[in-house]
Amino acid sequence: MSSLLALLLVPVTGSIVAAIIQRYRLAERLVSFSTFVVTLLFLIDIRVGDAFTWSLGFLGKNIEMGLQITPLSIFMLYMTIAFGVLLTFFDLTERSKMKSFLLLLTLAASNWIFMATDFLSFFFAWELMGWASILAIFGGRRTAESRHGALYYAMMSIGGSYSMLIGIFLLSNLTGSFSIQQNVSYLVSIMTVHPWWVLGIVSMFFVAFMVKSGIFPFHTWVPYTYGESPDGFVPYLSSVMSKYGIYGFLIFLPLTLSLRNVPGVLGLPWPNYTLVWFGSITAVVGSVLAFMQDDVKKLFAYSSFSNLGFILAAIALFTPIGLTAGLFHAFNHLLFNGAIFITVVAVISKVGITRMSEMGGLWQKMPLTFLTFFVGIASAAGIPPFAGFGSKWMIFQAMISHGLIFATVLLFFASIASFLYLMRAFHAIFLGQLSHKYDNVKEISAIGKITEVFLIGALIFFGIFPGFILDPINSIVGSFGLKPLPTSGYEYINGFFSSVNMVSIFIVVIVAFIFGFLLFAVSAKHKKVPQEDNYTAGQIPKDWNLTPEMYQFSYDFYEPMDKEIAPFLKIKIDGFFKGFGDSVEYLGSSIKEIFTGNVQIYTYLAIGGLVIFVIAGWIVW
Amino acid sequence: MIDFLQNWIYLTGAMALVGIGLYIVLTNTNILRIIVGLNIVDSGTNLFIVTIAWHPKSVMPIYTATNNLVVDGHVVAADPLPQSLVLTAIVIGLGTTALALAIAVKIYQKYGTLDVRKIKEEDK
Amino acid sequence: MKTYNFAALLVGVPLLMAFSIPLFGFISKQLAKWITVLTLTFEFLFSLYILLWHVYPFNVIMGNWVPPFGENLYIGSLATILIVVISFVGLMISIYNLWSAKYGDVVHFALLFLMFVGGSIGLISTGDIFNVFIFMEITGISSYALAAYGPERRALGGAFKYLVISSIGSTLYLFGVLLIYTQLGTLNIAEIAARISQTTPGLLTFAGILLVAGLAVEAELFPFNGWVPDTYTGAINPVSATLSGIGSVGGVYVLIRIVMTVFGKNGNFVSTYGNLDLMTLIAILGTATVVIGELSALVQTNIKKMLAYSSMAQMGLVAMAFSIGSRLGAYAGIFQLINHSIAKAMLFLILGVIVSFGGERVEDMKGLWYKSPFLAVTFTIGALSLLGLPLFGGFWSKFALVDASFQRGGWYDFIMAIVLFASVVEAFYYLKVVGYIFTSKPAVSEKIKVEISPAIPIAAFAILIIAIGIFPQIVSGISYSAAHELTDKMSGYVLNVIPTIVGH
Amino acid sequence: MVIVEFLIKLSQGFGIGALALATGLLFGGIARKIMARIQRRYGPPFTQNFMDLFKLLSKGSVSHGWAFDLGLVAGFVPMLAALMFLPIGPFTLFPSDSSLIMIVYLMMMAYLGMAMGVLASGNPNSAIGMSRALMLMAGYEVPFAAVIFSIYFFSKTGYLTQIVAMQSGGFMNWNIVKMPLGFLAVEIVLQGMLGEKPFDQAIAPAEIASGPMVELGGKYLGFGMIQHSVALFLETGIIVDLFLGGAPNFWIFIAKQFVLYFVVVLVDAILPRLRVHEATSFFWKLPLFLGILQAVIVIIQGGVLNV
Amino acid sequence: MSEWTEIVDYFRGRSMWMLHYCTGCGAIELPPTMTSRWDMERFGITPMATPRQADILLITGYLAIKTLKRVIYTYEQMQPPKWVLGFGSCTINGGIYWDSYNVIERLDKYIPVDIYIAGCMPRPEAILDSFVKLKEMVQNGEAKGYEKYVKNYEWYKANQDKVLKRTKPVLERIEKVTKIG
Repeated sequence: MSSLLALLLVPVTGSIVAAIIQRYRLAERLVSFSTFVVTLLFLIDIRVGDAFTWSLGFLGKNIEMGLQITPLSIFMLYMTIAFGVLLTFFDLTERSKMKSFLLLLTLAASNWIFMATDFLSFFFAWELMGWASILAIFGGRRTAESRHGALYYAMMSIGGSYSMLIGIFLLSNLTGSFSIQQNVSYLVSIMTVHPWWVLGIVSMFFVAFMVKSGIFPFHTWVPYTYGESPDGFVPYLSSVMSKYGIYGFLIFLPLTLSLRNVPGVLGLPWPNYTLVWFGSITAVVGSVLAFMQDDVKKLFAYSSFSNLGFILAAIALFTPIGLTAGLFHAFNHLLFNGAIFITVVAVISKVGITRMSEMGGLWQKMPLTFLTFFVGIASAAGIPPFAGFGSKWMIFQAMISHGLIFATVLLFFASIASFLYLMRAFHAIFLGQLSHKYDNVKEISAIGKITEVFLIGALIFFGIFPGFILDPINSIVGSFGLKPLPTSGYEYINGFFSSVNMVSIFIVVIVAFIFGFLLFAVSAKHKKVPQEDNYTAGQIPKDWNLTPEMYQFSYDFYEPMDKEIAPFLKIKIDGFFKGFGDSVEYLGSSIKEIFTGNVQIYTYLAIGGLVIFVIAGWIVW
Repeated sequence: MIDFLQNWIYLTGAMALVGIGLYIVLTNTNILRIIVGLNIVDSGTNLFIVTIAWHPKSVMPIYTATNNLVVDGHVVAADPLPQSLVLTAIVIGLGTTALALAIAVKIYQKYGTLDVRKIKEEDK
Repeated sequence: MKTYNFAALLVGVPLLMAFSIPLFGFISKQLAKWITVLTLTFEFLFSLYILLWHVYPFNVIMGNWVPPFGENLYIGSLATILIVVISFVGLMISIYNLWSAKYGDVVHFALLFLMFVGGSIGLISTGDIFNVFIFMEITGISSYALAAYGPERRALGGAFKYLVISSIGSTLYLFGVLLIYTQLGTLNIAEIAARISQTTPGLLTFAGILLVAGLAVEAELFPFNGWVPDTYTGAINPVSATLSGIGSVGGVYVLIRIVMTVFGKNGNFVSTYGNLDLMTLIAILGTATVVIGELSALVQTNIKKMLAYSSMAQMGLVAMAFSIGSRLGAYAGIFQLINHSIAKAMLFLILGVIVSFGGERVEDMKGLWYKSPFLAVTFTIGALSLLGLPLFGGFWSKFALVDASFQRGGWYDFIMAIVLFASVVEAFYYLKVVGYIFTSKPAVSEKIKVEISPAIPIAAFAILIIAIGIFPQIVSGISYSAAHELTDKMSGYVLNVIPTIVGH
Repeated sequence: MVIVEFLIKLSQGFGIGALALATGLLFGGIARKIMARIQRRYGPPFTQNFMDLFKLLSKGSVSHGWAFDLGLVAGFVPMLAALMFLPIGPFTLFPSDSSLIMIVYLMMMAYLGMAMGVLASGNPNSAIGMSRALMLMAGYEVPFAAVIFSIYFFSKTGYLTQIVAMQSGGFMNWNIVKMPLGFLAVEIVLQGMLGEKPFDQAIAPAEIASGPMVELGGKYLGFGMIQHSVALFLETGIIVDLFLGGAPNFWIFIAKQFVLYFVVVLVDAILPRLRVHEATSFFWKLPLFLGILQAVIVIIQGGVLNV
Repeated sequence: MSEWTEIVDYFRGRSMWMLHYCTGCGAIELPPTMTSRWDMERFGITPMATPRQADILLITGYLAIKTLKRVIYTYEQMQPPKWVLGFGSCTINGGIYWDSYNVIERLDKYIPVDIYIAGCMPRPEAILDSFVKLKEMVQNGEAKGYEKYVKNYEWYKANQDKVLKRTKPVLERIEKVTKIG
């Protein structure tokens, strides 16, 4: 009971300490790391079903507030906190501009979100997390762009939370309670009578969740924000914070179980069907936009919300396999996105830029980082036997089992497209020619190396033993009243159409690799040549004043595709929001003209207002 | 309760003063004229206050042997309270006017004009 | 009916000290400043005593003229909490003035300031509708003069605009009061409130409109708020803080007292007597003010003007909250009023320190974090509190406001949607400034040195904001009982003043 | 016992790999012969590819570092691994894991490895070639996905072995009869998968010096050749299993594969190369249309699965 | 071991990939050699795009000094075993450019040539004949030009340097001249 409170109090205390000592960067980072570790230690003590309640005399009512641990929340808690431990451990030596106290405040808020049993504390924590992350992003590059990024995020996020606020009060006025469980069960009970009502209320919530997760059409803030936020904060933002929306969706998705009599498509109630399409479109939009990115952080921002689209599409089905697949992908996304962003952060910290076309050839200098990144993108592309394959594979099966072939094809396209942009990033950052600028670049510190080795290990381990994650997920699925998928051992993934033994695949791949290296060893010897010794059509590089930068092809890598995806790029949701903002600003500048600074105009206004009142009074007289 | 509407001449006068005052405030750009306008509005208000205190048939509100304050069960005495109210109002109006004039003097010192439109231009 | 005549000192002491300050001024200018501080300390402690020892509600009856025959002061829970806030803000500003009051006539500045605070306290505590007019004029005259202070000539223009609009407003108010007087023959708020239903509805409607129009000038509601941007911008920053933190509190208080207590018709949701529901009128005015204020603030490049427009918009929000008419709505309004008063006064004071080192354009806020972390953090706290983000006071009031309006339902849902949209706009420009503070390099790297005298009030305000954010009970309890005073006028107000009266 | 089983599987796996490699090389040789005959040449002997591979493995080569080596090994190894899950005629090494999507993703790992290797060489020609290959992949994988998902939905299983088993019992049970449009789409896709004209932008020799292979020589080129040959076997084999009902024995399996490949070679012989974006968008037009049409038909036929 | 070498040599002879370095008019003879009239692919000889992949370097025609530099670079980029075919009289003795100040006379002073094809122009039959000849030499283990190059590298290098010095950038020389002047 007290350890539930500790999950909130420890980060807050840590945050205060970190805020006080923020001038001493190393101490600040140590505090941040140890806070995460302590929180994790408290978490170990916590079991499903633990609860803690208190009441708050507010608004003249006595509001029951509480914390409670459900299978879903403990899953989410482990994910966020364990990832935070890893990230802060990595940050011990990296010079990131991240303000640790804001990160810790975000942690407290996120713990609270996952444990809240009432909408009041849910909203409180949600907003707390919102502004802590906004301020954290402000600390990014300290440029006008960084400001715009954070402001864009802030606007979307505040708009979303106001939408949620409206939803909360519409709901609590119906039930007279803030308790999540009571409200949801109330919604279930009126579902058959007023389905439109319920959908209206729930969609108010969904707007907030979609904004936070960056689901189409609210994805536009993601690249700006990720591109500009502090390097150390991006992994947390993309791996952990994007999952809050998914958690929110899962609060309300059980509603759809009682929706079976609503008209649907292919046996799927249409609200679910719509969400699946939102997810699929997000996946595609993210991938397509990532094609053309040159900024590495932005590229992986697109990648991030594209993967969120996968997760949403899967959980929106709300079938056992769909839910399992979605949660499994959420976990895998946490891992591989963490691996990718941590390596990206490591590279950025060494190279000092984020434009990929100016990097290249870094594998010679940072081999371990390179390998981590390789394993990360292999996982992201869904290649067996790494983590990431299983969940993608299950998502496809979940989708096809409903006959959603178009959505599945879209998702598959997104998956292929993700392979494309991952390769492009891989090439542009690590492969190709190493510029002389980076001759002095060193591999990251020992702590960074430990983190990376750990991440590689985790990606492979959870790839071949998915059961360690699928077991808790099954208990979550069970807690939603669905029948969990059958389990047959830690190495099996059981899908709808087929099951796969990951260990046997792993062994086959390993044996094949052994054979491959044997073949490599027995065939004729090779000669190691430097990167300058390259095919140049007979031209001698030195005579030609050829520099490695000139011999690196990575700018506009997919230029021919411009023509093909131009129609996609024309749909500018971004432009809509920007145009909306501009119109508001225009409106503001017109309204401002009322206050001219001339006292007579003001008097006219006042007298005019009075006359209108009098006329109005006259009419009703 | 005083049926003050019987004093319609005075009431019209009060309203007219307020209207004239407001008209001056709205149409004149000179600060001094605006102050005069405000003063006229004040006068209108004061007249109104005094007017509501009596009607042509009312008597003074002092009890003497010949002065019947109550006729046929109705109070016919004039209301003494507005007299005190109007004093206060006059004093306050005076204070406001004095301050306004002081500000006007300062404005003329700083801006060199008393035209509100020119002051607005100068501020920009 | 409880009487506690000693509390007349609340109004008497500041006015007495105000007019005796020139005497002290002969001795030393510093003494005049310190007298202000001491007087307001007394005010604050005394009001705190009334609040904490639960002395309220009580009447102050002069010369045994029992209301409704004599003039009285009534200090209920609403008046208590507002007096505490006003005297606290006034005390803080007076401490700030120890540093900032350098221009011109320091002694008379102190005089006017004390007169303003005393007038505001009188305004809030008086139980006589004509005395409201007198106190309004006292605060009015002192604030015109305060607004005209300062080295810049635009202060004069602002003060003059304020004077003209405000004079017209008080004239309208006076007309309204007199119309009611012709009907009921009394000026006591409690008696009028009890007997309001006896009046001719048509005349009452007309009187109500005149009263609302007149009071909307002080409460900064559109279209009677033309003076706000120019006066706030023109005045020196402590005066802007005073106007925003004290003046607008008084203005809104009177508006709400007249409309809800005097005109109010109790019910599930308070409405008013007369043909036109004044609550609806205020709701419309409030919403229009919020929208116009926030949108105008959005495009400002002058930060002081931005704060002025924001102030206006916040007052619209407060008025809108009261107009819901439920106890929760009134609670939200009071809470929001307190939060706004504290936060906005703090922002103006911070601005005063910054302006003394540089310009007051939005760009001049760039890199404040590097110049002075203290000011940067406190400014952020104030801004976030105004935006209603959690851990800061503003969260609770905005939360209650949304709750109240959704409980009311009907067209308040749409009003709330508009208001929330305006809040997003507000978030944009405040966060833009916060972004400038933290993300830009300053144009000049000169550090801002914050002296002890301005630092005390700013820090005190910031701590108070966070304290309210974490423990809303500090103000929520008294605010909630104050809300009761507004929504149930007979038991909340009238019977406490005149126990024998029979409601109609 | 486990060890014996493992050794048996190991030797069987080697056998499958060798067979597939031999078949792929043979197909390549035959294709060169066919091509020569279409161009009224004599052409090389059909064993030419074996000799080429042998020579390449015995020839010296240059390496650009360990990423280059690792990438090229990883370029052909997953292809061999994927082969182990393919039902070849009646025989499947791991029948319980023969999930179609898993095989497709294993093949993708080969592309990833290959890309890593050739890009590590630092030659811009290989980067251009790789970008073209990947763009083409974005094209053809979409209709392919539409078709394989239709088959999933139609067969209600994801195991290749079961898909094959469902088609047993004569020509009329083959999926080619049940889903002709899907087959057509896949046959067009196969052209792109194998990188034959008109979809050979990636290795355009006169334009970008054979693209990804520009820095490969000796054994590295040999690895590339192994990859291509095994991929040829694997891809045609998948289509045979999906549409042509598998085969009762190995020879018929190869014959069916050859029929598929023969069409590809003929098309290759007569068509010129398309431009890069034209090729990609081609796959998003006709084959995708066919695939989607097939999917619609399947959904209408099959209704909804009982979940 | 020698059997193994023989097997290897046999397959090497049957699969020779060619990089043609076309400097002069001789390039015109290659299309007929490759296409249906003569069809060199029947010997397992295919044109290749880069030196990394090729076994044969076919040099068709005169080599200006500037070109020679590229030829040497290309030759060194090829991996052993590799063979050079000199095509036409220009590679043998300069041909019609025998007295040019800027064209080398004998190719095998600079890189080891395994077979010269005489004539101006040699016909496709002659090219094919040389291929067959080379194949036999390879299979008999006689074509060891690349080993000769490694063994006598100093000599080749000296010859190369002697002519390549002339290709120093013109501007640099002018600078030197003006300095002396």
